[in-house]
Amino acid sequence: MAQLQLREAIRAAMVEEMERDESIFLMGEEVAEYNGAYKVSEGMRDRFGDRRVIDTPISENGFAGLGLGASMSGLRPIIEFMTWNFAFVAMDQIVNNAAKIRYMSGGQFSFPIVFRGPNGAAGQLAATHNTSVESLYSCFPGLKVISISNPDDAKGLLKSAIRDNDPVVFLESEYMYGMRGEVSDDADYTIPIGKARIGREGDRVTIVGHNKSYWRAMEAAEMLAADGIEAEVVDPRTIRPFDWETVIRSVKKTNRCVVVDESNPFASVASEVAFQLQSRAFDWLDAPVARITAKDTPAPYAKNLMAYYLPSAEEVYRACRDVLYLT
Amino acid sequence: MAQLQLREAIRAAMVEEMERDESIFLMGEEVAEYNGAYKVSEGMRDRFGDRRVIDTPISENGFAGLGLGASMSGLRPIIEFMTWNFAFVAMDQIVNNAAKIRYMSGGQFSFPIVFRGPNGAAGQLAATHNTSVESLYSCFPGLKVISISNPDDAKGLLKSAIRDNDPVVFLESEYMYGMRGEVSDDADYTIPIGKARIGREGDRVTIVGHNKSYWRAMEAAEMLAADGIEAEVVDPRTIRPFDWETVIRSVKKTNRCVVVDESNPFASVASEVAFQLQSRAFDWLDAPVARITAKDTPAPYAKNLMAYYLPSAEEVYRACRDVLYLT
Amino acid sequence: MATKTDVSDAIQVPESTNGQSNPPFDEISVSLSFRKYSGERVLHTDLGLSVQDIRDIYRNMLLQRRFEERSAQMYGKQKIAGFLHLYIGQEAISTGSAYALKPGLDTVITAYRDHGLALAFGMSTNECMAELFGKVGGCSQGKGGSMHFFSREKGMYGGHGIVGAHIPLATGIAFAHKYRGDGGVCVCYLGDGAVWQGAFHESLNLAALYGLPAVYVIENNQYAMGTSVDRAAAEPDLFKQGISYAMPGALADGMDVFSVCQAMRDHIAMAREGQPSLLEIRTYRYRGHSMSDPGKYRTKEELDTKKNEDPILQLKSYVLEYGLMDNDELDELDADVKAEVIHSVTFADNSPPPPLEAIYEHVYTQGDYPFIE
Amino acid sequence: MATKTDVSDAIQVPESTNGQSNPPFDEISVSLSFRKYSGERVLHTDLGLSVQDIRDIYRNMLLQRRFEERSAQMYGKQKIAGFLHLYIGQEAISTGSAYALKPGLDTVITAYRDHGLALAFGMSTNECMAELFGKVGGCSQGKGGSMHFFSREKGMYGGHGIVGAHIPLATGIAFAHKYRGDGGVCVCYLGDGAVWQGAFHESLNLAALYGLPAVYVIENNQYAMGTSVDRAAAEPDLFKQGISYAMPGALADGMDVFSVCQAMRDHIAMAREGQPSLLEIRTYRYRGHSMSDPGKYRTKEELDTKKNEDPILQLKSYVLEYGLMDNDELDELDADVKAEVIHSVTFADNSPPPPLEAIYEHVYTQGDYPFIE
Ligand SMILES: Cc1ncc(C[n+]2csc(CCOP(=O)(O)OP(=O)(O)O)c2C)c(N)n1
Ligand SMILES: Cc1ncc(C[n+]2csc(CCOP(=O)(O)OP(=O)(O)O)c2C)c(N)n1
Ligand SMILES: [Mg+2]
Ligand SMILES: [Mg+2]
Repeated sequence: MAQLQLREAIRAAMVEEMERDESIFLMGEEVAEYNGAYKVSEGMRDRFGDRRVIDTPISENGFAGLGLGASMSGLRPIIEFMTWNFAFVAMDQIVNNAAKIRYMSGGQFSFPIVFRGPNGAAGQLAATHNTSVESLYSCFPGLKVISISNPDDAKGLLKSAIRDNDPVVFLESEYMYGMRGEVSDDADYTIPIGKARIGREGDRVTIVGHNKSYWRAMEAAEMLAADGIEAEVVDPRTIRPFDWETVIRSVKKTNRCVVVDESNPFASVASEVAFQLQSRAFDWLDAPVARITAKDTPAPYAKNLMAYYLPSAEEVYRACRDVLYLT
Repeated sequence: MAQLQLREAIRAAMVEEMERDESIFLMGEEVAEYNGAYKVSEGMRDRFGDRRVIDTPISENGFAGLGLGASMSGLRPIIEFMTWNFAFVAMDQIVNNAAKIRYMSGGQFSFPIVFRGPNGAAGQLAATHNTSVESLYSCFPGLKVISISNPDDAKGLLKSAIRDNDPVVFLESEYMYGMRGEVSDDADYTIPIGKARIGREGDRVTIVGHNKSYWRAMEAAEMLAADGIEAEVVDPRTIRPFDWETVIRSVKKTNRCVVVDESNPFASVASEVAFQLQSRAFDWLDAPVARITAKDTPAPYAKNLMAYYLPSAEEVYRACRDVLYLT
Repeated sequence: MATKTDVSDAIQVPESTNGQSNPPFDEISVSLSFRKYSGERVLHTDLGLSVQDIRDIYRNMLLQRRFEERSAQMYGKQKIAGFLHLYIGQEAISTGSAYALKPGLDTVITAYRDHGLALAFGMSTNECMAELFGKVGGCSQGKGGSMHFFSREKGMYGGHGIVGAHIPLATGIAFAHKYRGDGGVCVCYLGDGAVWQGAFHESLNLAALYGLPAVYVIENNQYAMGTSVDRAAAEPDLFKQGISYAMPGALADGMDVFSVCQAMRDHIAMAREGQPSLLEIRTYRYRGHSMSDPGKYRTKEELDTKKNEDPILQLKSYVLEYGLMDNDELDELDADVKAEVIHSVTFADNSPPPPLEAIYEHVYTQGDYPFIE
Repeated sequence: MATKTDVSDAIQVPESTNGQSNPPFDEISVSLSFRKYSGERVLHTDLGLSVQDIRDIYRNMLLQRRFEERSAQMYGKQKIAGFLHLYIGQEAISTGSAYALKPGLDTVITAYRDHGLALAFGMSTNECMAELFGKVGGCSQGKGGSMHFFSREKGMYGGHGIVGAHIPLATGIAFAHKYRGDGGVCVCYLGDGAVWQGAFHESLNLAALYGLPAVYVIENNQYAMGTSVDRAAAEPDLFKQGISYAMPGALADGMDVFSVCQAMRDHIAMAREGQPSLLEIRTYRYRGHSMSDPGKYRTKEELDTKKNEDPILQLKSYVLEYGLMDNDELDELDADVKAEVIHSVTFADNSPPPPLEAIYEHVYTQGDYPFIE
């Protein structure tokens, strides 16, 4: 085990896999000479050279599609978006080509590709630079969607994503790149795609949260513990396919659920969790599934507004007390 | 009242509004000389000339943005996408520029624009030509989203959309363009955005469906009526803002709800309806909210698969019986 | 030979608003030259094509023609549904290209008007017709239909329905050829309408920047649905688009299979050396955009003029003129093609529709979809 | 004057693969010419600028410089957050343009490096600094921050953060000028990096096709973040991009305010006549891309060389050389600018943050948001 920053864990996953398999390359804006806008790919160009670590012009649609064409041909590209906000110009490539060509070709062409980069809020950057995209991609069959909350998961899941033969949308976070944690250094350490992780056990209420929201969930659980209430925190880690089994099992124990999701609320991952729980655990729910999301507005610039915009641990805590009818 | 096809009702709304307000223009692929790929804009170029009915190259990102720039300047563009499938290349313009610039400019610039075109399944066209986009746009605060199911609603809501000062995503259907119905010919006939319509009253189960799905709901209600079960059918008509009040009132009466939604299921409008109902009518629900959606796959070409892919009245009927515990 | 752009069409700019006698600027002059391939200048022997090759070429073009005529008929009988975009008139491009590429090594990709290319690159009439019928025997197992013919085996990376969206894919396929060093070239066919997608611009720059073995072929059939090139393109000489990427551009005659073949060979040779290029091939589609298009945007005269340039008729004249086949041989070949096409209809008719469970197949490589939930 | 592209840089293509002695193609030759505006050729009197105009120009450029130096300092003090992209080095472009446009009629739009343009087009230091501080007194009421300065009043259609995404907006603003027949022109500023977004290509074609009153100005400051132009552009002469749209292209010297002003006037005049155009202005940014960028991708020598071309220093020399101001006047002006900037900091400090309820304001024009649910 090593103590790594999240960015280092991501890098380690890429480096190890690239050492293992020559068909993997990394491409994106500023990934090579500049060593990555967020230094995720630091040193990788020196290590692998210009052939395998490749800078691009600001042409997301072009290089996302280039990656897809290369993966159709059997290479295994890792395409970095500087952030997922900039992938809207490449959305067509991802939701039409990545998600659907395998199907339309009767299975002849596969897309072993990973699209990765930071997702969601990243501070006072205003509306176009703070979008959470998980629900947008998760509704497309053909894609897999992973969103990570800590260095170890980042490494294990990214290695799985790179080895996977289907296109994976891999969601990171600028805020968390500097977060440190223990990371396995087993070169074959992979975490299965589609398996949730229980971050904390409890029996009174289930809190579901991924990426940064997981940490809001954990903080709220601490606050609840101070009230003598043990919350169970589930990090789904994979959004598509979603590990319903683990969440449902937890809710069948706690009978209550709060979902924390940094997206705007409408038709979000939180909505889907509520659908599934009321559908599959109807008789176990002692209260409606509650959700704490970003406010239903674009992200503002001003410091106070931006703080108010995002889900807070305090809001999660209160929602938990609400579903426990403790208010 | 006049008997009009849906395409004629849409055209009537555009023509009447363009007669009324010189700042409105129509732009899109094949809208002028060709009279519309689906003949929605037939005759409009002859009537208004090249200045106001404008053909474009196949540059959705370009002309969607052109429309937005024009609307920032105070014009009122109607931008036709040949189908919404082709708007993925313009997604950035819609979800970043249309939805967010008003906010980022502190309200200085508004976007009185309508993006319209057919959405969802359109037959054996395979995966890239059958996408349902309502949930994708509805999650963006700043946008309004309308999806219509009949000629009269089409006219009344399109006129409202054109008069509205916010950007509207207006979803039609190739399948329904030929559908006939009574349409008001009052030049000021508008239907308020954000108001659902009760298509059929009943007290045993609420079926929610928009666009084509509304008709599957109505067919299922007929089948249930034959069993002596009266279903209430609600057509939300506007997806954002959604008329929760009407749906909740209905469910508080029937205690059961089935949502029909032609989208892929994950994080769909159906998911959001389930979230809201379990949240706001928890104690009234005698069964979980059920949903009938497209299968969770890309759309196939083969006739039998495509028929199986889409929600059927039969499936809706069975889901209603399920939530009534009649199986 | 005088052409519209022969000498100079420097864009006109007004006089400077500056009142000085000396203009406040220097002139930067740029001279460019483009090749214009004319079929008239090429004989089959110049291309090293044998009489048998010419027969094969003629047969292949005819096969595309008859296959599509038959599929139009089958569409009328509702054996085929959805969109059906016919390639009729453009066959010299697909076949001419096939004689320029290395089979088994080079790769091709195109838009939704893909039947001709599929048949030129060795896909069988059976699998193609069955795909149109939506049957399991189809090249895409009935999942793709007319717009989505694929054959990994033949290096046919598909027909694609979103205009322009396959151009970045082509760039990536070329990237893979280079990355692997396999010596292959990817040819990307696109319509004149697709030039105005941003994907075109981004892709060509990337290909030129990375020196990818790609040839971008604009099949300029004069129309994108009902929009003629001059109504969509501020600069209708599409071969000039390459200038923005320091990429060679050229023009070929799509009604002449020799012109196409010669131009493609030169451009593929460049690509194999790492120089991507842009080739505009001017052609014409005789049918409407799709089955529902009556084609009112063009005159009968225009259509008739173009029909006189029919690439199949032109080749037929050449074949007769040079005595490469006689009328009997041509008739025989005609009958043979017809039989093959009819056989493909029978094949397609007899092939079963996909079973309902197949709806969940091919979504993921992972076998257990819908994932156990 | 000899320039890299002076005479001919016809792209090299290999010999034809055809074995014939006569090549199987004709040559299509195209000669193009572009203007290169040099500041050295223009005096202020040629531009009809008075001594007072020159003072104002100098003051405005200095104001941008000092405003940004101060905002960098305030960023260090955490009064400003998020991204802060400084325009330092590029001021001749914003100010030079302002003296070419008609205030109150013409419109401008740019990317996220927008402070300079805002101050050149008459937005106040107060509203700009307050926006950086995220206060209600900000031009965008604290909702936009550094990248999103807007002023409907001044015709400033915003700073925009998604690279290239404002180019279609510009095209639409120009469309509105034409539709209304108001005689106005829209100038769209974009970075050298934005050229490689598909939005650029689509927009320029649309503008040329519709004859819109637009000028597309590439502020080529040599880098997009850490990527130099030649690492992003297969064809680094960006002014040639216009060829694809039959659009005039020209080059101006962004370190010289007179060159910019002259070129902008010519291009705006063209636009007013319905001819859109492309103007590449070569400039340099002295600071990193944003506050977090140490700028390691360039050498100290390069930076030093460019600092010798500083547009403010150049204008200062000119002013002194022609005796338009003396040193005392310059010092006074300096002090005046400094005072204005300091005042804006006080203003921003004293302006209140937006109230929390403001989060729901400006999402829709409709007043009752969040809509009663
Ligand atoms: C992005 C996108 N926009 C619009 C369409 C609808 N559409 C299908 S084909 C076509 C015309 C394309 O013309 P061209 O590229 O010249 O090809 P051709 O049909 O002539 O072969 C259009 C507009 C589409 N499929 N994709
Ligand atoms: C579509 C998109 N991709 C990437 C980014 C991240 N990004 C912000 S600025 C920038 C560089 C732009 O360079 P240039 O256009 O030359 O403008 P300059 O910074 O030199 O003014 C990049 C890559 C973005 N904002 N939008
Ligand atoms: Mg065409
Ligand atoms: Mg730059």
